[in-house]
Amino acid sequence: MSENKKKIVKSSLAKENFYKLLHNRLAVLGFMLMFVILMACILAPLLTPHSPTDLNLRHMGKPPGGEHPFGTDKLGRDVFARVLYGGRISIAIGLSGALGGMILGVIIGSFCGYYGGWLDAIFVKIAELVSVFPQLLLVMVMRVILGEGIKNLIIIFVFTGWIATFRLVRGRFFSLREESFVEACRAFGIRSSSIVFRHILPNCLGPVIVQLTLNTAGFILQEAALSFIGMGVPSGTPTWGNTINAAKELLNITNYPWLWVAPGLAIAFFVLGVNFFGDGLRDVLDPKQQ
Amino acid sequence: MTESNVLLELNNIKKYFPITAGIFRREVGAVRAVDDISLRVYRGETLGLVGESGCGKTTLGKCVVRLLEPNSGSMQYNFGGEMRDLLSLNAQESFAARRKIQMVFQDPYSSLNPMKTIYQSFDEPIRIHSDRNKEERRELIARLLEAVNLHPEYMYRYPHEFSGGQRQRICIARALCVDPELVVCDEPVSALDVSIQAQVLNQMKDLQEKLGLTYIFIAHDLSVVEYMSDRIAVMYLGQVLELAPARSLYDRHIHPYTQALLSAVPVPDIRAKRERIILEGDVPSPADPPQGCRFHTRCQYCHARCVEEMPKLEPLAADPEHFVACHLAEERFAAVGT
Amino acid sequence: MATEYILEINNLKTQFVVRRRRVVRAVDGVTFKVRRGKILGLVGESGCGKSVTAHSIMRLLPKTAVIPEGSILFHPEGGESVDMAKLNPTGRKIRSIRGNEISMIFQDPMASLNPVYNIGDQIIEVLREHSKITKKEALERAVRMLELLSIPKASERIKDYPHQFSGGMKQRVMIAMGLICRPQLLIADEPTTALDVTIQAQIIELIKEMQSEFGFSTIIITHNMGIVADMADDVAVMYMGKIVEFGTKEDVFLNPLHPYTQALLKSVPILGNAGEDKLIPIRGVTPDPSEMPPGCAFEPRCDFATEACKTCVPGRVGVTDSHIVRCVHCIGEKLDD
Amino acid sequence: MLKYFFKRLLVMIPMMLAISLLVFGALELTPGDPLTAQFPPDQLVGMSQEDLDALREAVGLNDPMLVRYFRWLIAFFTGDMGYSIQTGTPISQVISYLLPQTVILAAAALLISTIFGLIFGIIAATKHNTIWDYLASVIGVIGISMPEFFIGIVAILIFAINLGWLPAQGRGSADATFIQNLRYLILPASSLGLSLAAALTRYTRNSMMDVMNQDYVKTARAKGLSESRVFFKHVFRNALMPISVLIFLRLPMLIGGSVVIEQVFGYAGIGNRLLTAINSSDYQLVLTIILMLSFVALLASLLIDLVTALLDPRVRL
Repeated sequence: MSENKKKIVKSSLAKENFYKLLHNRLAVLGFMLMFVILMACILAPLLTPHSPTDLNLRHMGKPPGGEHPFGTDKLGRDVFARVLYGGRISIAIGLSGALGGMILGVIIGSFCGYYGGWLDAIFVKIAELVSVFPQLLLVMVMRVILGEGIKNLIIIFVFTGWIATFRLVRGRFFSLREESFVEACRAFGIRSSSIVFRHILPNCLGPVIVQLTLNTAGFILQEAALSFIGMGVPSGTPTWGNTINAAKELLNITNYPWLWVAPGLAIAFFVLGVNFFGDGLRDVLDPKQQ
Repeated sequence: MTESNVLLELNNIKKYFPITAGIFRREVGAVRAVDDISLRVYRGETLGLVGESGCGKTTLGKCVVRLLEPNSGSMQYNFGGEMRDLLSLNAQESFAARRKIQMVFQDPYSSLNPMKTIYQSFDEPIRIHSDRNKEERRELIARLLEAVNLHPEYMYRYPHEFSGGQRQRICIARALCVDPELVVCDEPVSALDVSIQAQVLNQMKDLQEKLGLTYIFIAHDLSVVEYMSDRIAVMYLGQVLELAPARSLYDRHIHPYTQALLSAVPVPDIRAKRERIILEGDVPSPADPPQGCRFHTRCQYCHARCVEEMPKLEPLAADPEHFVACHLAEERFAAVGT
Repeated sequence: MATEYILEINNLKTQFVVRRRRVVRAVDGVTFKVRRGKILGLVGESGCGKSVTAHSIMRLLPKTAVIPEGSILFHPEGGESVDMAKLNPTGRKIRSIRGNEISMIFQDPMASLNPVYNIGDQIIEVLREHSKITKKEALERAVRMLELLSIPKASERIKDYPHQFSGGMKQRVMIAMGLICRPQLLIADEPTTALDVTIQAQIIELIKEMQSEFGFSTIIITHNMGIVADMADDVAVMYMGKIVEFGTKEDVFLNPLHPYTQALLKSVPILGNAGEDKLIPIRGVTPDPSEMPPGCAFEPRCDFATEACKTCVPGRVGVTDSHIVRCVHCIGEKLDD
Repeated sequence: MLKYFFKRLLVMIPMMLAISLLVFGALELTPGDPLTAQFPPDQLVGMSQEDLDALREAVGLNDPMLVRYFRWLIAFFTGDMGYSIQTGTPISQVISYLLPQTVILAAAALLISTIFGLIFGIIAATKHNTIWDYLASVIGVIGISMPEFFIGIVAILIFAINLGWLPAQGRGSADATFIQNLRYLILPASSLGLSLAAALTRYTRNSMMDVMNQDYVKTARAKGLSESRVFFKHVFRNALMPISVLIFLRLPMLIGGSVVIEQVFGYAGIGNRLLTAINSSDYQLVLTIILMLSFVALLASLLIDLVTALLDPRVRL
């Protein structure tokens, strides 16, 4: 047959997708933004000699320049250091919340999606309940019960963050389990666990990863908002939200713009980077969703 | 066709899908997809199942492969001379029996896992059903691909690199990788272009000859079914209305539905003078099938008995291989002549 | 002046500009004529360009498509001839033709009706677009049309939504929508492919009946040779963007001259042969439209291919007055493209 | 339609109960004497420990939890929500005074974001693959990447402080008419609605593009309808269904976000009161407000759900 003459090349899906991603300009830009900010946060001690928490009463409220590139706050703390060290915690909270939510969502979603039945019905109702309840209020209820702290914040994010992944994975499982290749597996007598984890799940991972980026971005924004109103991370710990907290007072907005502009932009750029990257990933991994 | 040649015997198979409603998922009815079907499949033959969408042909096929659990009935399978009910096997026997019956699906595009290479898709079933080592498995896969006229090296490729016809041939090869006796083919060519259909159909015929396979061939296209099958069962609303060897079904179709179905098929031959029988209306819903004969709502010969009493699928007095479920079968047979 | 033909397509080319300025020649020099009051069957496999041809006539192509060459001359009865290929695809002129003088019905009746409006609204929408008529009158005409197409209880059902209809009934509604303005030409793009055989037979009979009732001309597009044999007066066989064989039904079915037509007829099972003659499949696959062979498009799959077929694209050859073939092996009068 | 409405309403009741149970459970777990939340503080002053215990028994605080829950729930629905320990005012009064302000803010944000989201989304869809489409999608991503409080601060700086067009803080004087106070709503509502507007722009565009590829749009063109009729009657109407689903999903975020925005703009709504209540450990008030707000979210969701159903005849029956 003529088709046999074609050159035989071993193909790799991962490589193909990687090249497609490289061609997406916004995704590359997003990744660069994300990467630069992330590296700056990780390498904070190399970039600034100051500590984010040390008070320096002789340098209170200094505008940017010289020793303090982003100025100092009213307690004399270096804003640049606070942005870098704060970024570590903010990103860590956002990422771990999103990861935890993803794992929970994937487990529950694949179970419900493959088996269906009453357990599935219950989880769908729970998901509906949690998603109708404004997340911010949920955080407040939790805070009333558990008190403040980074750990509690992450627990809350996981608790609210699994919903989107759950819906997505469940939906994909519902459609994928009807696909003929899954029926073929069942006709061969392949075990359910193998069908779920080795045959169906890999087909959901693209959208799940996209959702992970979306959730990470969303949680970083939420952490900032919560810390901004004093409901998030304890005020002693530097995070992007806590750093921007000073702008709550009207006077500071005009008199000390460097207090909030730098951390605000840091959040915006990082989240923007994550979102651009996530969008690019979606185009590559999940073209149908577009 | 003797008793000992029976490979599979279906007795009173029923498959109902519940219809639920309300918050509490109360059962308000059932779609009677397969409603009391008894059939025999003989070793080495091709049994064609033909009917319009919603007649239950795919459901029946999936019951045979045990992708669906029938609500009632038995499926006796010939395990080397011993007939045993597939539905009452224990877990281990049931697993071993799976390699005897395989399926080829309608849509070649969704039949292969897009994330796995052809090799990966073949490897797992072979591994769990035999004790071949890695090298032997690779060899077997290469042989199977060659058997469907594909280059063995293709096993390292992903499904999206193949055309529809190639994929369907890969699917056929995959079904054969556990060395089955019975292959249920569910509309294997209806998703393919006309010029490709013949390639796949001929391929299937060749493989059947070479490997002594038995096929249950499901399709909505009567001409394709006729080309492939030794015997044909015509289905309507979950039941078999007529079952006969392909030739005699065409020459002496007895059931009014078969007659209408045959006459509705457009034939690419302008010399053929055919009288077309146009059925009125649509197929009734399988959730609420008519009482009595399933076909009476659209039958031009319908009379009082048909409305009340459901006819049984019985052999004709003159031709024991020709089964019809119609109260008028014998009269109509007499009219058609022999 | 009314000619013998209602539609004349000359050397029509429709191209799609895909990413990175690559051009796909979906329709590549198509020429055929539709006789007034007759049915033309346009037959070919998926991707051969038959649907694009139909959409080109109606100018319903996506924005990425261009018609760089060719003419589509429409000769309406009692009106001036128009070259549809030259019209602005969103302009007033083409809109006054669409749905009014030329109607089109599509393959999938399930997807062709808007799910959020009832079918009455959707039918009278055409009427009210093309004539000054009150809503009440329009509804009455719609009901009469539906009754003509034997939809039971038409006056009640006209208020129903598409999802309350079966597939066959939806296709009837589509036909009603297409015929309500009494068009002169009906283009039916695979009107029965999504339907069951017995329903398909109903729709085919219906179109034939309506045609003899109203006397419009029809182009029926299908991949099923059987439907063409059943319905058409003239047949055009299309392969890779070109009409490879054109003639009356008798020409094409009794004396097929192009190897593709011959192969196509031999590769489909015919009911009643009971598998006696083994099917002869066509080798290989249809070429990728962006990597067309330089010569005859069918050459890589053709059993009669010679060196000549590899190099030059065969021109149109008129074997008889009505029978035109694009194959170098056919002897006859050479025609222009 | 009515049947559908009641069905949705029926589904809502267990959800309301579940939320209230959650809130009640939280209330149980918080520190503090529940008595102080049930009586005006001045009545409790000077009571002896025995008197307090007797009172506790009398009002049933020693009853099993479930009994107390239902009593609390009934009291809640009859408007007897207890007292703020911080100020001593009845909670029902606080809510009836402040909740409407927050609802107005959220509704204004919803209105603004829907209008802008739809307009930009439609522009992007009709001019798709042009610079406008590209711009709309990039700006859309930027919009959902900005923290809303940051936008609020920037808006104050530009429009209130530098340009002086709009007030920076507060919600106007109580004597002025609603129309006069509308100026106070513009900045907070726009900041609050921006991310929803961005999300809607993207979603509207994609939803329209989906619909434009449907066969029935081709049918509409084949009927000879003009492009604008095809667009508004056939494309837009059908695209609205998924769009209203997005609004449905984002609504709780809007209500949560109002708490943050009220902080930025010193807007005297219930969110502001909620934060002061949390900081002064006024738990009865905190949880009542939260319960109230989630009911608002639930009701609003029901409303959107009904709109979706109205748009789709398949649900209507």
